[in-house]
Amino acid sequence: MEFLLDIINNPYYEQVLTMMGIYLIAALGLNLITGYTGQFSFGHAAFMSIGAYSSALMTLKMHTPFLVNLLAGGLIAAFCGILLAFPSMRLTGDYLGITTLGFGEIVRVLFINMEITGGAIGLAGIPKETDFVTVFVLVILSVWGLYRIVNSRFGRALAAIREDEIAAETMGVNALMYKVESFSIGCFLAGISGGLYAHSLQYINPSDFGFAKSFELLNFVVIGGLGSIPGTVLGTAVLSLAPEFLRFVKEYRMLIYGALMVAMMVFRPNGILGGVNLGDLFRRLKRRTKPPAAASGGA
Amino acid sequence: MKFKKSIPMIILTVLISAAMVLAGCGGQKDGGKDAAKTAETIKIGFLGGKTGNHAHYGIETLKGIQMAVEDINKAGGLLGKKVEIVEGDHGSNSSEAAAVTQKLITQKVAAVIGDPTTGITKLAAPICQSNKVVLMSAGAVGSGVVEIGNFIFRDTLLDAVAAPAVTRYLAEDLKWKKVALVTTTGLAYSESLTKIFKDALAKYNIEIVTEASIMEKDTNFSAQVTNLSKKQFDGVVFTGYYTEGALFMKEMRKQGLKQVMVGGDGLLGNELMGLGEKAVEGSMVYTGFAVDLNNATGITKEFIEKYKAKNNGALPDMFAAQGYDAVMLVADAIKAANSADPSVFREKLAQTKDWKGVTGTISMDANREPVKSPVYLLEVKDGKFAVKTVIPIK
Amino acid sequence: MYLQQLVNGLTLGSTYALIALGYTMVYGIIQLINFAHGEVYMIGAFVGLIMVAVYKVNFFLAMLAAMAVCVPLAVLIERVAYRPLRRSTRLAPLISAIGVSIFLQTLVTLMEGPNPKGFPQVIEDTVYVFGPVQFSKVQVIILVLAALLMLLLQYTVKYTRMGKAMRATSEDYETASLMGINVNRVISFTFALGAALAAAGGVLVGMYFNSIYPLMGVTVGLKSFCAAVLGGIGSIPGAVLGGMFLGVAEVFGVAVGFDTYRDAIAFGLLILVLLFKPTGLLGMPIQRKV
Amino acid sequence: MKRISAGRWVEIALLEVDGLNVSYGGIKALRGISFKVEEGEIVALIGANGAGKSTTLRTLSGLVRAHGGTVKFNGVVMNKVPPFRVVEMGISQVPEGRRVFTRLTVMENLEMGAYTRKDGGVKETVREIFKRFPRLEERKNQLAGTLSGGEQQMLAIGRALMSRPRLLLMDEPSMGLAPMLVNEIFSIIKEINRSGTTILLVEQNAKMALSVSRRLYVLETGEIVASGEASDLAGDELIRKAYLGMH
Amino acid sequence: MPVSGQPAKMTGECRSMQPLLKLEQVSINFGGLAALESVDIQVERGKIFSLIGPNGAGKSTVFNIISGIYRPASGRVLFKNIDITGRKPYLITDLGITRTFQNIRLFKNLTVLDNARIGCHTRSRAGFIGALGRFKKVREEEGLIRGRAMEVLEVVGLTEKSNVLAKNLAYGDQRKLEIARALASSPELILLDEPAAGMNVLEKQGLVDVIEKIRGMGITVMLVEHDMKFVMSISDYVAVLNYGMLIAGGSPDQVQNNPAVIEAYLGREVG
Repeated sequence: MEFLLDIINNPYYEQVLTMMGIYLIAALGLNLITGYTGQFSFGHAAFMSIGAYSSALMTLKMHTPFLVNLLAGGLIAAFCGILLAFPSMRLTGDYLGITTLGFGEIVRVLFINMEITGGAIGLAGIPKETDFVTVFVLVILSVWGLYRIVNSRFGRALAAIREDEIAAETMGVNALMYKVESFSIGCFLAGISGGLYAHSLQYINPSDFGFAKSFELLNFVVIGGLGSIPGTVLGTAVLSLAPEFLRFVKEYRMLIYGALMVAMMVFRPNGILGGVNLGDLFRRLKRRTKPPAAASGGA
Repeated sequence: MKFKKSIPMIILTVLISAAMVLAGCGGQKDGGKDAAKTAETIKIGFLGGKTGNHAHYGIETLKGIQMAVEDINKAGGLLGKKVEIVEGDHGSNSSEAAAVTQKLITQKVAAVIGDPTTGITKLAAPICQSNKVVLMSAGAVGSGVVEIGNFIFRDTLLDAVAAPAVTRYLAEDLKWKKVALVTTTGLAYSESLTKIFKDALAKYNIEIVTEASIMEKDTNFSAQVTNLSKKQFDGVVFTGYYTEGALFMKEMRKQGLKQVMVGGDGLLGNELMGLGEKAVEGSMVYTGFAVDLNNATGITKEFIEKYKAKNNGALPDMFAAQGYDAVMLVADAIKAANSADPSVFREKLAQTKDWKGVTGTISMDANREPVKSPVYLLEVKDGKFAVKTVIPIK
Repeated sequence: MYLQQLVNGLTLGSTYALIALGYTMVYGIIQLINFAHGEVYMIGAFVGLIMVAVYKVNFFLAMLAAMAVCVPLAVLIERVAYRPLRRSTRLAPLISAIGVSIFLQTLVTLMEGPNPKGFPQVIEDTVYVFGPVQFSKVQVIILVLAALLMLLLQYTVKYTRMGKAMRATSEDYETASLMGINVNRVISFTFALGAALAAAGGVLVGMYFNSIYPLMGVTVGLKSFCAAVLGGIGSIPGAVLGGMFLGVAEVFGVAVGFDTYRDAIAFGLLILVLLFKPTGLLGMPIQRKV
Repeated sequence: MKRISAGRWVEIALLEVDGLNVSYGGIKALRGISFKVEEGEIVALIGANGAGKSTTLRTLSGLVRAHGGTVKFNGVVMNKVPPFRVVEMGISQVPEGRRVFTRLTVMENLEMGAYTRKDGGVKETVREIFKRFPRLEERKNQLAGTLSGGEQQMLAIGRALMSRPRLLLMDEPSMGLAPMLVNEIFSIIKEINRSGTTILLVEQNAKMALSVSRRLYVLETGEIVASGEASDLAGDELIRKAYLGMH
Repeated sequence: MPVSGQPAKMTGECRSMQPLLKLEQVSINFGGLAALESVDIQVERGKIFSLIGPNGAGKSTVFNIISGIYRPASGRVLFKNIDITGRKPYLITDLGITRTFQNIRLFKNLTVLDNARIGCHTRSRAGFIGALGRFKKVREEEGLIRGRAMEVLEVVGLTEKSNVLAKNLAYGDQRKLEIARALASSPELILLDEPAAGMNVLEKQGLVDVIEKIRGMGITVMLVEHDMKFVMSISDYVAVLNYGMLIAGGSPDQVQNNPAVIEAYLGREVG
């Protein structure tokens, strides 16, 4: 407990954990798209940037309250997601992946060329609104929301599309609509994450959201385990903290990071917690903790 | 089966908690024992990338910082205490930079020296400001840096000071009438320098006959140069970095264009000649610091000699010198305030006037912006930078 | 004027094409986007540089040396990072490939430093003028060598035993093995071939653009991959066409003033083509199987 | 066929399958099937869809790994032999649905069939195949994808013969072909057998299978439920019962 | 609630009325080869209609056209007198046609129960807002979905295995689950594509019972099957396809003794 307090009181840990939480929200969105619906997205960071810029601009120019801006950023990102998804969700697999990757790069170049976003110089002086508690609450909300989504009629339809799109369609699932919806919800979370990012670092520029960041988010999801909420949490935790923990190996750390990615995939191609969902985890925990709990109850 | 599946989970969990505990111990050491240790040393944080895209700037800045700290400690330290460097390497990665800055602050540094680039400085500045720690950037030249707060400083020659001085020289001494202006779009440094040059060129009646824009990491400029070749001009004003600058000049020579380029300290680096070879002969670069072996005197000369001795005869560049001056500026402020508390010595730092460093004379104006003199204009001669002229700022 | 830009575009395009061929061949045979291919190209460039700068060998020998290093490297990458994942989800080898990329980038950064290095001037700056168009000697060498290499590749794939086995394997992996084709060996061969072209591309680009650095494979790799998809991934003529198309489009885009949108040009074109012809310009249509 | 085994001459069949088990992800496709093919015969495996006929052939060719039982070819256990070695050992397959390489020419398809051969006789074999299938010679430079169904089936057979196999596995050669073509294919099968190649045939067209083969095995849900000499099973009665469900 | 709603009870009385499903002169070709040529089919309500023919005759293609996966080159498909030619599969399911697949297409990594619940998709409504909110209506609907899913699992006898992942089921059970999943959409017409393939004698008997039960619910059954014993014992009407053309049709007895059918199946002997 004291350990936990230590963490919260140490601004360095707070900063690291805040960033982790921010990435986690985006990664959860990506997991909905890729892990649960089975659609590739290699441009998720672009939606983070859309959320980041829109909410930051609202804060700077319109002075509306932070939470309103955050929500607006998420909605704008979701709207852009729909615009992209409608034409491109007909593409499958790698082709969809490449299209989203291309979209991501186009968004980045657009931000570089736009006046209002400060071009390549970026936006500075964004007030610091994001704190650890806000991020923590939003992470919990996202996990809770995602859990509800995947364990519903809606979520089952997404899983059906992932498993077999043709069979899903013959079961009455309008695959295109569901894919678009899933994509836009994922983008919404990315937008929220971007808004938090902007108001945490107080300075954003387009190069923060290149394809490298998109692939980083994809790493979190895939290495954690596609279609698993605890997997995404674990994957994001391990991989976003890895560079911090690997600081002691200094310049070799990215070498180790790269090798680690290969090794994780080769030895566990479905990710650390591939296919394990939150319900399973609760059930398993309950099963494990029950007997000792009963014993201690007696004592 | 169930067990087998959970093995990697268990291993990972153990790994993570082990790492957490390790990191936690580190933190404890810094936090706990350091309270006692603070009494003995004054900590200076270095913020920069030792790896990644901007590694060169980071590494050179750190060399300068190390030399400065060594000199201070050799002379008996600061307020009777030894000075110690805490290194924060962010690998040129902006989302890590915030965490690294936080970490430096938790390690109770009196001042953060760095980052040499504008982008990351803008990221680190709000964190330092809100924690009331002095940030002295040894390289940030872009706009909107010191405006972030009264704890934010820099010791660089500003383009807003230098570029007009150089433009005057181009117009009055070299008699340039027409130029081509090349900007690296997507590069904050280049875009703001272009703005400054545009104003200065207009002021001294030099016409911009054509503008071209390139991107960072581009290697093929054939299209832009082919466009330039249609126009008549005296020279190229190039506001980007040396990599693109060198390749751009190569392409110009390839297409038979003979004009030279002039640009800011983004072009400064021995790689300019390494990449550009004969094509960059005659190129002009202004800087706040240059090794002018024939005319260097006093501490500047000392600094150059020391650097040479430490680096197998290599000569220091601007970043090393600015790193050195940044530490010295802070140290002098601490001495003057007789306190290593940032809230106290920041006042003295803001009042810096006609301070002599290895890079020249520095005064802080009312906005804590450094006014430096002189501007060195270098020229590439036989594959080396040579001082062409030294332009004093009044 | 436009003719001159066309020459510039074709020179750039032929380097994209050389790299795109590696992507397209590998994708054709195992449906993998080999993101580490850009790094193979980067290492090819560095080996070429070291050979020329340190060992002072001539340019062609340097290119052979680059191939000699990159070929076994690519084969090794396939063995270690992709082969164990051939039957797993599509994303696993992709992540593994990104891991390899990061590893190789960091490795080279550690060995050679992060800063761009220039290529020593091994070929003099002669300019040949043909009417309104001028070719530098380097441009001529690139265009000729790239064309030669592509013809050689075409010959290999079309007429050699291994080349035919490659085509058979890329069409039907299982039936190919029923013919007695050692599919694993064919896959290794494909990686080797792609790596040889990328190594050559690396040295040529190094010589032409004169800037070699550890991250050089990233953007060029991505754009070449775009070129491969644009032309129809899996199709060899498609990769050449896509590369040339992209090179010319980029140069013209810059020439008419879209300089700052340069990177967007490649991707914008790609998305447009994919939306209207989902398998690229020369790609085979996909049949929805039930 | 006789071989020396443990110092004694013993009879061994060209192909001996014993207790073969195959499953795909928990589903049992073959449940311990055993059968033999003697040198020089045509043996047919018949049965409904999903009975395991194709799985059997795929296992013999090494495409699918057996979970139990043994496959002996020419006295050699070949459970773990990879597909490309199986061909070198003398077994080749005409896969279900022909699966010619549509983007290769007819000639190139045939060359692929001879991939493992290192002797100089490939040209000779091509001539032989062209003699047997004159239509292939007419179209030798055409892409295989442009051939008609029947021509593709001939190409698939010709391609499999290019390796000069001792044992030819044929998976439903009559599938999707017009009746006239079916007859033609079956007479070709007989001819191939007469010129010395042993054939294991998987077929749905029971009557056709009966008419060409010497022995027959009936597969049902991964098990052999009947077997015998073709002459014994020849009565329409039995087959009609199996196929048209008459009582 | 629509979930548990049964289609209208329609039995013998309706025979003289419009057929439930009608294919008119349907043709389709793949890569220039004709897969179906001018096929006419009428399926009456409440009947078990079987489509037989050798491999590659085009039986599954008929199903793919009816269920909207393929669009015919010419001809019309009418269901309840509505033209459904070329409609999207999910809209056709909505109208009351559902199907199984020859090469089992279950949602392999989902549980048996979830597979059946997805079958209820078209008869339920909650979207993602409902998923987040879990309002009373949504909870009620979930209850109904679950009930309906358990009901159809009961029909095929998979209640016990409701928490097993579909991929871990035995082959025969996978086929049954496909049927249950199809039933969950409360169809009026169910298309079963080789439901008995890969089943042993015992399982096939069980399948006969299941199909009888389905008919008992008033659902019309269309069947593609290779096992003739099975087809002949259960069908009301048998149609025979060969090379994309209908060559015969009638009661099982009529078909079994039709010379054209015998020839198509057994082939002519080699002369």
